[in-house]
Amino acid sequence: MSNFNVTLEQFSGPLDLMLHLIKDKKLDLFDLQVDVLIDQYILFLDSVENKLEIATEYLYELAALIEYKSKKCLPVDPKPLEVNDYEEDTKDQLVRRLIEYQQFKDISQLLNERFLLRQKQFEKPMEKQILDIADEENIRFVHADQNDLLKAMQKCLLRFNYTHPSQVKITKTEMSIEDRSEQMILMISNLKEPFSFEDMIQDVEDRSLLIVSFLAILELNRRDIIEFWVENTEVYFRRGKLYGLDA
Amino acid sequence: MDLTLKSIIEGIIFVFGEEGVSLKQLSDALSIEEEHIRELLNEMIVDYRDENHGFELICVNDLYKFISKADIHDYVQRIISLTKSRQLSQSALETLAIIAYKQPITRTEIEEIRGVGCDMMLKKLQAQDLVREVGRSETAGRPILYEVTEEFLDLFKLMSLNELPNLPTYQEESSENQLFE
Amino acid sequence: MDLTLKSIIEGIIFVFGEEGVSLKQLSDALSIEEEHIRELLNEMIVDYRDENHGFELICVNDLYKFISKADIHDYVQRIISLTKSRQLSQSALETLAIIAYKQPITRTEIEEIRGVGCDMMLKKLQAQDLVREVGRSETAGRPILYEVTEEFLDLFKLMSLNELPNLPTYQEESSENQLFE
Repeated sequence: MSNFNVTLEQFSGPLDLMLHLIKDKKLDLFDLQVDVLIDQYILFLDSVENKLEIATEYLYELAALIEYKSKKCLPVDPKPLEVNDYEEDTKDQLVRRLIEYQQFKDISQLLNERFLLRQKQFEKPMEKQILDIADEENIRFVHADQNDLLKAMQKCLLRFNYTHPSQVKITKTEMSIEDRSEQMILMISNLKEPFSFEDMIQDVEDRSLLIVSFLAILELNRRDIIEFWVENTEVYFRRGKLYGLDA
Repeated sequence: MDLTLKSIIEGIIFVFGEEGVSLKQLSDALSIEEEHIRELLNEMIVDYRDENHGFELICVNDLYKFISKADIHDYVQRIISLTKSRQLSQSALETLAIIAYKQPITRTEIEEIRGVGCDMMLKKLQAQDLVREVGRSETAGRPILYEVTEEFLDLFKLMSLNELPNLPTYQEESSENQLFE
Repeated sequence: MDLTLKSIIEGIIFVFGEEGVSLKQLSDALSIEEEHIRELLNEMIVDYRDENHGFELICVNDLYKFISKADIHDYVQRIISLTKSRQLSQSALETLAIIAYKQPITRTEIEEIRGVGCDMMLKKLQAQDLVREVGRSETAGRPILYEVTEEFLDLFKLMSLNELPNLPTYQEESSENQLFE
């Protein structure tokens, strides 16, 4: 029997799952064999390991499908009109829903392409001269909305996440402890022993690089590439016993 | 030197940056009627699309602004390290699509189409300013109606909802191929 | 469509706005030697001077940036004076929002979040009485701490900062992850 390599999280809802099953079993959506779909759907939900994870929506659709199936299994009613109507109704309704859902699923993909493209396009901030002009004109701010404030903050945070760490310091802040360690190994080859902490951080211009440097020094010490000792509250460094040997 | 009309417009739009500038503002500043400015702007939208410009002109929610072309992204990335760009989840996209095509729409109507509850999703989309409440339906219980915002238009680079691509239609004949490709 | 080299440079300079971008950054981003880029930039400086552009290319402190032409100023002034109710600019809003949500806060901290300098902006907001100095941080250099004023609360019709709408939690856990995964 079919082996499900997919998990519930991959679907955005029961209809999404059903569409997957229909596609997987090559069923014809316009002439849907509802029985096959129901069996597959049940089989899939059965295969979900932790039953508690199944969201109510999936169970709700399951219940509807089972109800449909059970009606079909009932012996044919001498006056079958109502039952047949009901069956047709349910099936047509399901197909209609699946088709409509597929429409939005397809269009979401199209929208996503637009979204991803737009994400790559940047705006530039307003020129500061506008503020100067507003000052000259002595224009006071009259309209302001709390939601504008919230939106502004959200925009900031999103951009912060997007561009962090911020532009100017990029090259420095981006440096990893490993890279910095390598850099320092090269650098201390030119230093006369003993050397000081200041000697090792002479190229540091900002705080984040300072922190990375400090961590790199600890790392180099751990790897016995440098050693340090303290004399009269002053810290002195020299090349360690594995300096130049450590790959 | 006298700037051409288009270059004056270019300069003004440039100055306002991400804030954008409206047709009316341009018309007032230049003392030229809106219809004429609109024609020029439409020409400019086409002009900036060619390979001789690193940015393009867009109009979102009646505000005109320049945005850099998508091709520029990778170069900028080499100068400042941009982290991974935002991604919209499938559920968020579906919910937004349904609202955009059917607005104003109630929560229940969205849930009927998607087959799943979307209470939380609506709250998140509202918090992101992509969706907003727009009144109440006249039906029983007077449920809240939702619509997409200007921010939504900008996110998908749409001038207006009229620019949304048509919903696909599937034909019965070649059903299989049409639906699943 | 392949952008020309000049239009890629145009796009990059556009994105960096008032911050500007250096010859070295452009050369690194394009993997083209500085000498060649410099020639192009010199040509571009001349190109943008003509009447078909509303802004020009300048190089200040080795940073290349676009600035609007002098003629544009009057038009921008007209737009601003005609705008009866001046909205706070996006930059002003962002700076105010950061201070309101994070106060007391230093200038450097604000700049870290916004990603751009805000020295001038802080001065303007202080002049507008929307922000004030409130002491000094205990950290190295003892930088000035800023907070919002009563005028700010008034402008946003807030009784107190407690009334600020809650920020959705981004970086952490659920909400953002689900929407923007």
